[in-house]
Amino acid sequence: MIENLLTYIIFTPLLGALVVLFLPQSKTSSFKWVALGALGVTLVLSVVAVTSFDASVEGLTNSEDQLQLVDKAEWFSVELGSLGKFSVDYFVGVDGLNLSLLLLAAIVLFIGAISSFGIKQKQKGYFGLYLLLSTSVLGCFVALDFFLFYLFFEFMLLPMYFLIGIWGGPKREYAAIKFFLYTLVGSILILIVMIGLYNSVYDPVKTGIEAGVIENVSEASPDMISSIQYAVQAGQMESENIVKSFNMISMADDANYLPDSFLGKNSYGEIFGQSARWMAFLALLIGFAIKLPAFPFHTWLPDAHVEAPTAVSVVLAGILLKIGGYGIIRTAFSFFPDSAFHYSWLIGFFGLFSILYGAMNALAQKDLKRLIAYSSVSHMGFVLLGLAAMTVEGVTGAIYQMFSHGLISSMLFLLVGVLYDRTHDRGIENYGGLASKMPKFTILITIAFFASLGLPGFSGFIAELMVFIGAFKSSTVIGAIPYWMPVVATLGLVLGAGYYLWTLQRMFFGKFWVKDKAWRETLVDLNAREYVMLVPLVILIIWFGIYPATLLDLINNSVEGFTQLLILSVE
Amino acid sequence: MPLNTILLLGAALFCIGLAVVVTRKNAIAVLIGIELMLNAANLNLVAFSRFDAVELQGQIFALFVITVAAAEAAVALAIVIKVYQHFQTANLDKINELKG
Amino acid sequence: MLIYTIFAVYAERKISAFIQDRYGPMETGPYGLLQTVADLLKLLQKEDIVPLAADKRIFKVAPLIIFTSVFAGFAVLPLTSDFGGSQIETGIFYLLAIVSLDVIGILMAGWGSNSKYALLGAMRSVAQIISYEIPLGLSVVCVIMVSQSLNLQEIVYQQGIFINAIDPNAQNFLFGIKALGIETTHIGGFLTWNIFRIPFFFFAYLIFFIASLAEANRAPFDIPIAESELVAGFHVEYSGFRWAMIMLSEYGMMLLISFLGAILFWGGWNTPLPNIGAVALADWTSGEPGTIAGHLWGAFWLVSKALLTVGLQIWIRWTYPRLRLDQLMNLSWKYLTPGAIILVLVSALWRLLMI
Amino acid sequence: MIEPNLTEFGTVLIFILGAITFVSVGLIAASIIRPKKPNYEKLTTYESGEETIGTAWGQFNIKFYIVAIIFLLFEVEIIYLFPWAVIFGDKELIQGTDYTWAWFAITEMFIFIFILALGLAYAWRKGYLDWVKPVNRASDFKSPIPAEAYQKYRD
Amino acid sequence: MQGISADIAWLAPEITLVITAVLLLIYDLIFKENKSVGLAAIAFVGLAFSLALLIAGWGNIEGDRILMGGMVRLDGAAIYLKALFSIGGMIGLVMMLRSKQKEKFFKSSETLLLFFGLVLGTFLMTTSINFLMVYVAIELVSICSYVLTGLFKSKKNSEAAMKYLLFGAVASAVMIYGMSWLYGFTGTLDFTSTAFAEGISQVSIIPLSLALIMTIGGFVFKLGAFPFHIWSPDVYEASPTPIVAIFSSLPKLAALAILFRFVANLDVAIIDWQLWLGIIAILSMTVGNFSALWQKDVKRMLAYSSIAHAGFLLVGVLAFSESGSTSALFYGSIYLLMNFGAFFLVQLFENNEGKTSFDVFKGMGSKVPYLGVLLLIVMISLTGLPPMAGFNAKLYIFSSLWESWQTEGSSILIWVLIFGLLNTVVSLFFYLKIPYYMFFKTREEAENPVTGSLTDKILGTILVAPLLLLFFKSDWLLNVLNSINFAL
Repeated sequence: MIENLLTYIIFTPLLGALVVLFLPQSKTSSFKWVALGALGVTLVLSVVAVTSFDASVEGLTNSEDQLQLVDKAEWFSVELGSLGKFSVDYFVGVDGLNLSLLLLAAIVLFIGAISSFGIKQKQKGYFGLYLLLSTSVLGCFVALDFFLFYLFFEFMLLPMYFLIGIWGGPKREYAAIKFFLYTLVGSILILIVMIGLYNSVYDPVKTGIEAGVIENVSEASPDMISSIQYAVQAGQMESENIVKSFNMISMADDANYLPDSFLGKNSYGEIFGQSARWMAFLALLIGFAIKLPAFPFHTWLPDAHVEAPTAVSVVLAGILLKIGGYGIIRTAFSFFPDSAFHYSWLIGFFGLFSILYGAMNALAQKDLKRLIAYSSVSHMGFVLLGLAAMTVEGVTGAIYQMFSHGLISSMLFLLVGVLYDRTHDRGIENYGGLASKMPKFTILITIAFFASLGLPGFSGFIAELMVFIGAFKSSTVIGAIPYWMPVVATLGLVLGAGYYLWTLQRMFFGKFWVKDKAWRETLVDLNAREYVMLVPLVILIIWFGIYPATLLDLINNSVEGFTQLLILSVE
Repeated sequence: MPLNTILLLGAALFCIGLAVVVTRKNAIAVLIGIELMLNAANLNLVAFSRFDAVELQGQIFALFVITVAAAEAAVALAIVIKVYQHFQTANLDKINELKG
Repeated sequence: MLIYTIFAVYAERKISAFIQDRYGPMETGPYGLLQTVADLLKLLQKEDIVPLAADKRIFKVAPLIIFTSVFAGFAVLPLTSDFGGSQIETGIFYLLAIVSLDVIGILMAGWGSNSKYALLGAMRSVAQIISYEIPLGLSVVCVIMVSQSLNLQEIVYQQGIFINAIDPNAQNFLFGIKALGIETTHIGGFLTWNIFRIPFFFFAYLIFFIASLAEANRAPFDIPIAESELVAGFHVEYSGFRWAMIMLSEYGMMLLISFLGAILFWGGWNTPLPNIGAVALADWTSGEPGTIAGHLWGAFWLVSKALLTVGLQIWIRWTYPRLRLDQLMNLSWKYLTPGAIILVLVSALWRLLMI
Repeated sequence: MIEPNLTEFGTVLIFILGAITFVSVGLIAASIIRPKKPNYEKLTTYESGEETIGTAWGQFNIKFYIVAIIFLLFEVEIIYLFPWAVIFGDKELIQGTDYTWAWFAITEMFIFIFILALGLAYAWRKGYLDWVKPVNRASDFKSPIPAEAYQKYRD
Repeated sequence: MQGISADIAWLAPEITLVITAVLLLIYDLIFKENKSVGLAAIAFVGLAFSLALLIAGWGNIEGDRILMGGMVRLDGAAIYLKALFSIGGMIGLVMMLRSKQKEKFFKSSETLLLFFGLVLGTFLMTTSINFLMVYVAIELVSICSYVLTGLFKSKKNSEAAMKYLLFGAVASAVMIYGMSWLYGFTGTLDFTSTAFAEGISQVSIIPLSLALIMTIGGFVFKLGAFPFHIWSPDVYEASPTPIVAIFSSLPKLAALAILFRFVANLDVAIIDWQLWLGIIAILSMTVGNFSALWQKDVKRMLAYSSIAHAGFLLVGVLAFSESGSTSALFYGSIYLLMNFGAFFLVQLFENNEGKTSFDVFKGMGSKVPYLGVLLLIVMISLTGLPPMAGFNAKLYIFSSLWESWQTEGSSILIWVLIFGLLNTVVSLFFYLKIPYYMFFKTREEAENPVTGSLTDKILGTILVAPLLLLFFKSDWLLNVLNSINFAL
């Protein structure tokens, strides 16, 4: 095991970005190799991280003990006089909830880098920004300090904005600003909650050190911590000794809320006549739902996808959307499980609605990329549904769905990119019978379509199956969402099959026909680089469809810890 | 003279000044209105100063207000002259190069 | 009270008329005393013309303001040791302030007339008056610094043998310098006048006098009303009684300024004659304050001093040529004002010597 | 002579009212006896017999405004000088503080005056005090007095 | 008497400024030609010296000190702000030196004198606790500002100056009238005294509210917050850029200090000033941001943005607490930096094209990428996104607001919080406009390309680097601010 592994994973791309920045403009061809190299290193390190992960560790997800590969150092702390102090840590670590996503991010970013080789103009800027984006995405998945998380979460927007806005399609500027604004609204909601949270939460270990109860971090035994927590809850701790904290793990523990704080479980803080906790939960939920994106906050997604260059679409669909889901798991549900239960019906409903609405929209699209974008909305609805179920299977399914969708949608966007490279057109109606002209391409896209619509043998099947099982069980196990929701959700599968098969039929089968005669020359089958990007994805999709235990074993304990947390709070 | 009378006078002066400022379109007229408002304040200050027999802060304040008002008037006149040179008018409605 | 006012108005008219007399024909009535009356009667009969182009209200009100402001200035002059208008503590300050209103009247007159001559005259007049107001004010400040009072009566008291009437412990020294040790408290006379008490006050008075000439629009600072250039300056459009008011206030201004000069520098109603040992000239030529003798002596000394100054002014008018506007401004800003500032500084130090 | 309940400023007011009364009475008297025969010629603006063109309310030499502004500056200075002048040489204060008071007050005011004098110097140096001198046009008039004499007089 | 003489030592920085101004004037009077170097040097040394004095005074001051017979109260915050203003002044000076209109600035001492008057005024504003002193200080700043606005000869200049003056004069007249009433109510001009607090507690609510609103209105005018903001866009557009940079930062922060000290003595139970200021803050942010959206001129846009930022600064006053003052100071410091950074960089482009419309920035991202990135950083910081210090500033100021809300529960506070943060989104629209023009648009004609001299790049970096640094290490500044004493 390598020391500070996660830190290396996060900052290798940043290092790459710096290299790109300082390389002279003349070495244009080297930028992509630098990017590929940096992300390759990241991928290898991520695999190392996965292999060195001890899947047998158990525990509630609000305890730091179950975290692995932890890197923790004090970033800065500020004395607030009589109000104690607050501290911000550099705190990264993995557990079952984010490990799979870290791996996914590393894979997709690497493949995205390969696909970026097609970029011809302003390569320096492109690869620099791409590497910056990589850092912030990776950081977002492993950061466990809310401040750090927020930094990565927000910083993601800038490179994304420029990547879409400079290298995108004809309406790129509009799409870029729309993307930026939507996400920013979300992050503002998150920021409000973050402000509230750090004013409410203290770090028991640091408070103990400040109060002189313990000497240093290594001495902090669970007993010690609970005695400190008891002291604070009983109001026996001097207020200047209290260290407020951004620690996301601490925030998930009710005992770490200050007794007079607004957001503590037993406080009766109210905002506009509603429980402060409920409002905070909703704010977080909406903040991340925009990113996810769930109906009705999804409208930025089709625009952003359509206008973004292929690699950026891949990253966007493959990783960025997952940050929304991950954020809901890590923050909204973890911090306010009781509120989550209170609103589970609503969440389930919006999940359901996203599934159906996304699918129906997809059915109506004429642009292939738009179709895939809406299918993403539909698929991410399953994530919400699985989470709303609040059962082990549901949450597992949600995480699995994120992972699987990351791979599948990346592949889909890459394939659309392949087509777009050749003709600069994505209209479904502009093609016909491509199978005869591009057989290999057709095979791959058929695989991707089937994987996406949830055919058994592909990873998407496992994910959706688990979500359904979880959702069906929910009403008996915990009573979070009613029975009819998963039933209706199956309609989404049918619709999915509908639009994919229809598209296949329209575009690939039958007699070869294209709108523009010139395309007959340009439409050639896949080349080597494209194989390099696509084949690994196919393998992964099938592997995780046939042998899901690879992933399930890794995440199982953490998911159980997580759902236990939910159940505990409900009881 | 009873305090109330002076205060009422001050208030009246202030209101007249404000009315002039709001309704008049000529820059000079507006300045005169402002001057009225300042003098209303001065009146108040001097009147209240009666109760501050030791330090007479109000009177000193009024003195400063007068001075500053004079300086302001000097600057104002200079600026109005400049404006007049450029726009050939001191009508505030016609001076609207800057918009938005 | 009314009686007093009427008396004061009458006295003022009398004095004003008296001065007008000096350059008017001397034939009317016995000793020309009726000239005033004749003038007034004549002016009363004149038609009151308000030009068509004029701003009527401003035009009509202007003479009133000019006259009132000058006349109100007389209110604080201490005529004798116990008789004078108002005894307000801020006498000199008030005097300067109220007389400044004159400027507004002049400007209104010029503006209201809507005549190029009048307006130009008014502008020049105003520019001149305000320019000279600075050295005037500064030279007055010099006196105040030494006397530590704004009350004109008190200033006068300090300049004579009755100094102890207002402050039992006060002493006067030759040239004001205590270190010389020559006490003049009871010697009085011209030795205790400000202009002798503080020798460089001669320069202050010079500045004061020049500035006051300009203030009153008198020659050689009479370009605002220069007959040859501007016909008659700001009052070119006036006629009849309104014109009389303006002329009256001009002469009133002259007198006022002369009074002020006498009070500030030449000992006011104090006698010029000192007590020399047993020859108590000062005691003989001034009555105890409050007595009839005091009134008479005081009035006599003050009026004669003032009239002497007025005489000087008239003499100067016929002696010196008129200054050009640029020369006029130069004189005020480049010579008198810096000079007055220096005098203020010197006075401050002198005052320290006096304690 | 002065009624006890009248303040000193009351006297001043009486004077002012007196002046107004005098003027008003005079005007009323005049309006009774004076003739009233306005005609156009009388009512025109006097301009040495020329017909008046336009109104006189036009623009003036900028110098007038500058003088006004500089005047304002110094008049304001004098406002502060008056109260200071009355108090700085107060005997009790000076002797009570062993001359500290006097020196403090004098220094303070010297600085104040110095800065204002700098303002004057600035205006002087920048030429704001120089009134536009009249341009001497060569005259056709044959004067018995030599031109040099005029020149000497002008300067 | 002795007391006052001893106090003078504490006012050494102010006296330094006066002496510098006098020296500038004398220098200007003595020399005729080529004065620019000398003038700039004197001015710079003067500011640096006052900064040094302030830093020296920092160590000596414990608690707070009432000087000049109750006119002035010096505390840590005042010294800090003054030091900040000195730095701001120096940056402003550098901006003048780098301006294309350099000759106009340094032709004679006029501009610099007024500039020093302005800085001196802001110095005094930070310490004043007496209405008289407040008034004089505010007017000193104002009058200097009016003249500075109208100093250069152009149509726009004079118009802006007149508008500024008329608004300013009305605002100060209203303020002084309010003050006169407060003086009448309390019999004292010292608004930190107990007599003042007692006095206002005995007045009935309506007259008291009126007087307070009038008084606060004057402060709000200097702060440039709604509803007294109307002057600022015109003034910003027309005035020379370095002057605008000064206008938009120094007086605002100074007004903030006054407002802080003033409301400190108002009991919320008697008069709900939090509600008023809350509404002003919300409206400033909203009006400022929404108006900025439609602007075509960068300086005008920044003017509206400064109105919005005034709203954010008010949040610090609203969250009236220890951490509120600290975070307001933090926000103020960062705002000053961002603001100078923005105007400095805008000026670089302005120098080239002679105007500040958005078109100037078209396609500049690829021509001068370094400057483009600097400007991007500043804009992102102004929006308040990580990883720039603007984010920390917003975070701290809003968390102090949250904290007060948690303890006081006044619902206006949470509204301000929500509106403030949502306004960030709106502000993104127009702040991103510059990067948008720089990086997304291309310009056809290649004439007159900005190269950006090395000096400019270095200066720009010096201005912008702290924004990044203070994000990652905001505790450096924050701990300093926590240690200083804001005497309220």
